[in-house]
Amino acid sequence: MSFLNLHMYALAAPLVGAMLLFAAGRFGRRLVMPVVLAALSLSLAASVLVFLEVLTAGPFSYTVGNWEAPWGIELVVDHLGALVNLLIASVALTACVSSLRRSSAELPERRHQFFTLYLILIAGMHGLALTGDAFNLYVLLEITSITTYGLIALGKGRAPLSSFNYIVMGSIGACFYLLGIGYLYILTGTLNMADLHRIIPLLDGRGAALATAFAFLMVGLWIKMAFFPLHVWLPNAYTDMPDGAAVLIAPLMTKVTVFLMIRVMFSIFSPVYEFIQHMAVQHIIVGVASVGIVCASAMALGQKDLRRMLTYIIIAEVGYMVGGLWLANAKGMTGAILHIVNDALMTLCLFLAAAAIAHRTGALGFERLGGLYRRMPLTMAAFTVGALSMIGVPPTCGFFSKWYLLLGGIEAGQWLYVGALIFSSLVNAVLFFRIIEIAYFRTPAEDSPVHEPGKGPRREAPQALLQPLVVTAAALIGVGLATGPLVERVIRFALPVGY
Amino acid sequence: MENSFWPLAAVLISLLGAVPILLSDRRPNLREAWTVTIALGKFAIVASLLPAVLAGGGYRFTLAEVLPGVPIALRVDAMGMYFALVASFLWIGTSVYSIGYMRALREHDQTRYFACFAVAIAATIGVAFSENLLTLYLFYEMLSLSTYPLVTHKQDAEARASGRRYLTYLLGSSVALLLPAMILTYILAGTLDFTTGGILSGRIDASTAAVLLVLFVFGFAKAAVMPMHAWLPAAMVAPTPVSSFLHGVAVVKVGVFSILRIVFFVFGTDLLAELHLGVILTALASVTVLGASLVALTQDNLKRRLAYSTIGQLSYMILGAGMLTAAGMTGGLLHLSMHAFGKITLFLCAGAIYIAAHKSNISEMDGLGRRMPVTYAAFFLASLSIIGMPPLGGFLSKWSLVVGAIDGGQLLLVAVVLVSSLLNAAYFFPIVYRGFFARAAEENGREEIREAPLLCLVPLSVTALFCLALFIWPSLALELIQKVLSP
Amino acid sequence: MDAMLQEIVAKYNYWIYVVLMMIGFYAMIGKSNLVKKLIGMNIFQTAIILMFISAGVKKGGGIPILDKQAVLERGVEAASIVNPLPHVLMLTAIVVSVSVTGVALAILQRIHGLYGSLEEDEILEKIDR
Amino acid sequence: MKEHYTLPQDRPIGPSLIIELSCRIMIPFIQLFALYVIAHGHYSPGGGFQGGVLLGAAYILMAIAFDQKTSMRFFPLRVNTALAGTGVLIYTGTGIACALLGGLFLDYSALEPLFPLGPVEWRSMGIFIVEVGVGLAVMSIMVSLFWDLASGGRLDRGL
Repeated sequence: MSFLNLHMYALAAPLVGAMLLFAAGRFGRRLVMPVVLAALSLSLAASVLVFLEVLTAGPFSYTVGNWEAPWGIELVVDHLGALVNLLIASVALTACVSSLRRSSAELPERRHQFFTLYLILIAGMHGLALTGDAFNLYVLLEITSITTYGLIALGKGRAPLSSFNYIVMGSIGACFYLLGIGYLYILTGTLNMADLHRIIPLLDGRGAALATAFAFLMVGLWIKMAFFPLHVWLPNAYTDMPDGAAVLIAPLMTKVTVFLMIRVMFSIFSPVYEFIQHMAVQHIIVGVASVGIVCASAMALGQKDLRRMLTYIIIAEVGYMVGGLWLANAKGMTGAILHIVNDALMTLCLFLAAAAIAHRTGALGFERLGGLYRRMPLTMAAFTVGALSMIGVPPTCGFFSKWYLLLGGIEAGQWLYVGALIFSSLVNAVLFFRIIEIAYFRTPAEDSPVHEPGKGPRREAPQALLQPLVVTAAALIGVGLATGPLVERVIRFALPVGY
Repeated sequence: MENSFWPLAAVLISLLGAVPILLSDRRPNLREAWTVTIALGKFAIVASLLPAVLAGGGYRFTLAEVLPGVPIALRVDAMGMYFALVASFLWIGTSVYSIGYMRALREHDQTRYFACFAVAIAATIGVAFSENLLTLYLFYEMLSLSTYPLVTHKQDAEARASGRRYLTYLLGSSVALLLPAMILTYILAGTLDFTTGGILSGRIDASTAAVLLVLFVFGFAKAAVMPMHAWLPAAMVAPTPVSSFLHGVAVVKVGVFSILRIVFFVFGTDLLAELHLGVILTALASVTVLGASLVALTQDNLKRRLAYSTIGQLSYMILGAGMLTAAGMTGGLLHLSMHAFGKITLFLCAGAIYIAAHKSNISEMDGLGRRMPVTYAAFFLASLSIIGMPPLGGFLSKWSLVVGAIDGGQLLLVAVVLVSSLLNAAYFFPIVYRGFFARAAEENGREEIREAPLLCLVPLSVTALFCLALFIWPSLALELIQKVLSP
Repeated sequence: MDAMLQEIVAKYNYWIYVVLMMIGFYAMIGKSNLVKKLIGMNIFQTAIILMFISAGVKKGGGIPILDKQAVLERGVEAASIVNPLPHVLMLTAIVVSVSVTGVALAILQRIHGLYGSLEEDEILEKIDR
Repeated sequence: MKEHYTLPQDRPIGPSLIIELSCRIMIPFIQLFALYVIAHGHYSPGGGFQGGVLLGAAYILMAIAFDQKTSMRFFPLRVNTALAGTGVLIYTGTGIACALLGGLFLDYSALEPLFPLGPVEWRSMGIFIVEVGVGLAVMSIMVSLFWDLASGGRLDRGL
C-alpha cells in the first residue's frame, strides 16, 4: 500500500462500507456493526497517517485519475485539510460506537439504511476536507446535506417537517453557492481553487461581479452553517433527529461548513480581498457575529429541553468562529481554527452525554434530569467536563480557543465581539449549572424509567454509550493540554500567507 | 531553579488520591485511612521541598506548553511554599476532624465529601505552586468547582440557593473580570510568568494599570473584597469542616494569595508605588475591613459571624500589601498564616459546639462554655489571636501592619487597623462571655451536653496551641516572607 | 434609459434567469404549501442551470464532439465548439437536484401520512394541538 | 383556495390494449438503446447517467402502463437494492483497485497489470467499467424512487 493514495482510502472506506451495507440489504443485519466499525477504523487510520505525512513532508496535492489540474479534479491536502480530515475521522469513529447502540434501540428495523446514510455522510465530509475544486465542493456539500436530510427525517415526531424546512433552507444555501461558483466561472473560466486564487487578483474592473460572487458564496455557506440570522432551520432539525444521527451531525456539520468558509475566503479569494479591499464588510460581519452570539445565548436560556438548548449553543459557537475568522488577525484566525476542533469535540461530548441520558430517561426535558448524578455518575461526570469546556474553564480545550479569540478580538479592537464572547461564557455557565443543579439536587421524576427503587441507585448507560463519552471527555482535556503543539505545528501553517 | 517532579507530585497526590477514596466507597475505615494517609503524604512532600526553598533555590515542573510563552507549569518558591505549608498542615488537622464530625452526625454521601475535599486541597496546592497566571487560573477554577459539592452537601433548598450564589460569584467574576484582565496582561507583557519585580513595569500607563488592578482584585472574588463578598456567608451552609478549612483557609486564602501574587509578581511593588496605585488596594481593603466587622456584630448565627469576620480579616492582608512598605507587606503575609490558624480553630470550635449541642445561634449558647471547657478555651485563644492580643500569633501580624502604616505615613490606615481590632473584640468577646458566664433560660437538657468526640477535640486544641506557638516561634514564617520580599 | 434598455436586450437570457430565479425564490419563501415550495426550489435550480449553460455558449459553436482524424490533422478549433465543461457540471447539478427532489418528495409523503395535509399552517396547527 | 381533491381509489379506466401492446414493443428497444448509450459513453455523448435513466425509464413505463406489481415482478426490490449498491461498489472498487495497484485513485492506466491492454486502452476501458457501475446505480435509484413515490411508500399498487 503506497502512501500516495492514503487520503483516498480515508474517503473510500466509508463509501465502500455504505454500499456494502446497502447492497447486502436485509440479509446483512448482522453485518452492520463490523462493516461500520471496520470502515471507520480504516478511515481513521488513513487520516492519522495522512496527518503525520503532512506534518513531516508538508502539504501536497493530488489529481484524481492522474488528469492534471486545472482540467482534472484536484485534491489538496494541506495542514488545515489534514487536520479537519483527522477530526472528522476521529469524531465519526467515536460517535458511531454510540450510534450503533442507540440506533438499535431507536430504529431497529432500518438500521442498515440508517448506517448507509451515515457512512455516505462521513465520506462526503472527508471529501469536503480534501477537495481542491470549487464545484466538487458544491457536489460534496450536497451529498452531505442530502444524507443529513434523510437522517433527520428518520427521527420521531415532527422530524419530517423539520427536515423539509431544512431541505428548503439548505437548497437555497446550496443554490446561492452554485450561483457564486457560476459567477466565478464566467469571470475566470476555471473552477480549480488554486487557479481561481491565482486569477482573481488579476481581474481588474470586474469588482462588482466579483463582489457579487463572493457575497453569494458567503451567504450560501452561512445558511448551511446556521450563522445568525440565517439559523432558523437548525434548532428544530437538530432537536428532532434521532440520537444516533445527532451525535455525528451536530458536532461536525456546522464545523465543516465553517472550514469551507475558510477555504472560500483564503484558498479561492485571499485575505487581501476580504480584509484590505473591503474593510467595511469585515466590521459588519464581526458585528453580526457578536449580535448572533448574544442572541443565540439568550435564546438558549429560554429552552426547557437539553438537546434544544445545545442546538442554540451550537449557533452561538458558529458566531464565535465566523467572528474570529473575520477579525482579520492571526490570533483570531488561530482561535477560530482551533475552535473548529474544540467545538466539534465539545459538542460531541455533550451530545453523547445527551444520548446516554436519553437512553435511560427516554426524554431530555429538564424535568426528566433530576437525580442523574446519583444514577449515572460517570455519564454526568463526562457531561460536566463537556460543560466546563463550553464555559471555558482550563485545562479543557474550550478555554484555549476562547483565549485566542479574545486575544484576537482585543487586538483588533472589536470590543463588541469581546463582550459577546464573555457574555456567552457567562450564559453557558448559567445554562449548564442549571442542568447540573437539577441533576444534582432534584429527585428523579416519578414516571421516568430511571426511577426504579428495586434496582439500586446506580444505572449507568450501557458500555457502548458510556465508553465513547468518557473517551471524548478525556480528549477534551488532552486536546486542551496539547494546544501548544497543535497551534505551533499545525494551525500556524493553516493560516493564509502573510499571517 | 531545579526541574523536578515533586511539585507536581505535591498536587497530584491528593488529586489522584480521590480515586482510591471513591473506590473504597463501601468501606468507611479504609476510605478514611486513605484520607489521612494522603494528608500526611502531602504534608511530607511539601515539607521535603522546604530546605531547598530556604536555601534560596526551588523547583519547577512544566506540564505542557499550551500557549506561546505560557506553559502550564508549577514552581516552588518562597511565597508558594509559605502558603502550601500552612494549607497542607492544616489539612491534616481538618481531615482528622472531618472524620470525627461526619461520623458523629452520620452524614450522607461521605465518600463524595472526602473525594471533593481531596480535589480541593490539590487545587489549593496547585495555586500555591503555580508558575504563571494561567496555571493559577486553572487551579483557581478547579477549586471553585470542586468545592461546589461540598458547599451544597446538605442538598436542601437552602444549600441549593447558596450553591447557586457561590458559583455565580466565583465563576462569574473569574470569567467576566479575571479572564479579560489576564488577557490584557498577556497582551501588554507578552508573558504571564510570575517574576519578582513584576512583568508590567514600563509597559503600562497609570489608568490602564488602575483598571487592571481593580479587575484583578474583584476578579479574584475568593478574596471576598466587598462587594464581591456575599458568597462567603452563603457558603456557610456547608458542613463545618468545609467552612473551617475551605472558607477559613483554603478558598479564601487562595483568593488573597492570588491577589498578593499579582501585586508582588505581576505588577511589582515598585510599579505600584511609582503609579501610586497602592491607595486603590488600601481603600478597597479598608472599606471591607470596617464594613465586614460592623456587619459581623449584627450576626447571631455563629458561623455567619465568623464568615463576616473572615471577610474583614482577609482584607487586612490586602491592606498590608497595599501599604507598599516592607513592614506592611510582611504584616499582610504574616497575617495569612496567623489568621489561618486562628480562624480554623474558631470554625472547628463552632463545629464542635454543633456536634455536642446542635446549636448554631449565639443567643442559644448561654452557659455552654461550662459544659465544654476545652472547646471554649480554644475558642477564646483563637479569638484573642484574631483580635491581635499578645501573646498570640495575631499580635505579630497586626503589629507589623501598624508599623507598616506608620512607616508609610498613612495614619488613617493605623486608625483603620486599630478600630477594626476593637470591633473584632466587640464581636468575639460576647460569645466567650455568654459561654462561660451567662445563665441559660432553660437549664434542662444541658446536662447531657458533653464535649465533642476526641477526633474533633484534638485538632482544635492543636490548632489553638499553634496560635500560641506561632507567637513564640514565628521564625520560619518570617524567613519565608523575607525571601518573598527581598529574594 | 436607452443604455439600460440596450443592456437588458443584449443580455436578455440572463434577465430571464433572474426572473425565473425570483419566481422560484418567492415560491420557496412565500408559499405555505410544501409541494409548491419544492416546485419553487426546482425552478430556482433550473434557473441556475440555465445560467451555467448559457455561459458556455459560443456564437456559431457546434457540439463538442471531436473527430479523431480531424483533430490529428488540424488540431482543436476551440471557436467552433461550445464549452462542454458547464454542460458536464450541470449534468452533475441536475443529478444533485433530482436527488434533493427525490428525498424531499419522500419526506413530503411521510408528512402527509403523519398530518394528512401539506399546508404548512395546518400542519403547525396540528402539531400545537 | 385550499381545496384538495383526492385521486379516486378505484380507477374507472381498465387496462388498455393499445398502451400495453405498444409498451411491450417499446420497452426492449428502450433498454437496447440504453445499453448503447452506456456502452458509447466514453467516446460519444451519453454515458452512465443518461443510459441509467433510460434503463430506469423502461421499468417506469412498465409500471405506468401495467401496474407497479408487474414491474416489481420483473425487477424485484431485492435485486434493485443490490444493483444500486453494486453499481457504486463497481465505481469505487475500480478507483480503489487503481490505487491498490500503485496508481492514483481512478487512474485506470494503473490497471494494466490485470490484463495487458496498454495504458491508453485501459483508460478508455476504465471509463467504461465506471459507466456501467454508474448506469446500474442510476437505474435502480430512479426506479425505486418512482416506486416509492408512486405508491406512497407502500410499494404495492402504484398510481
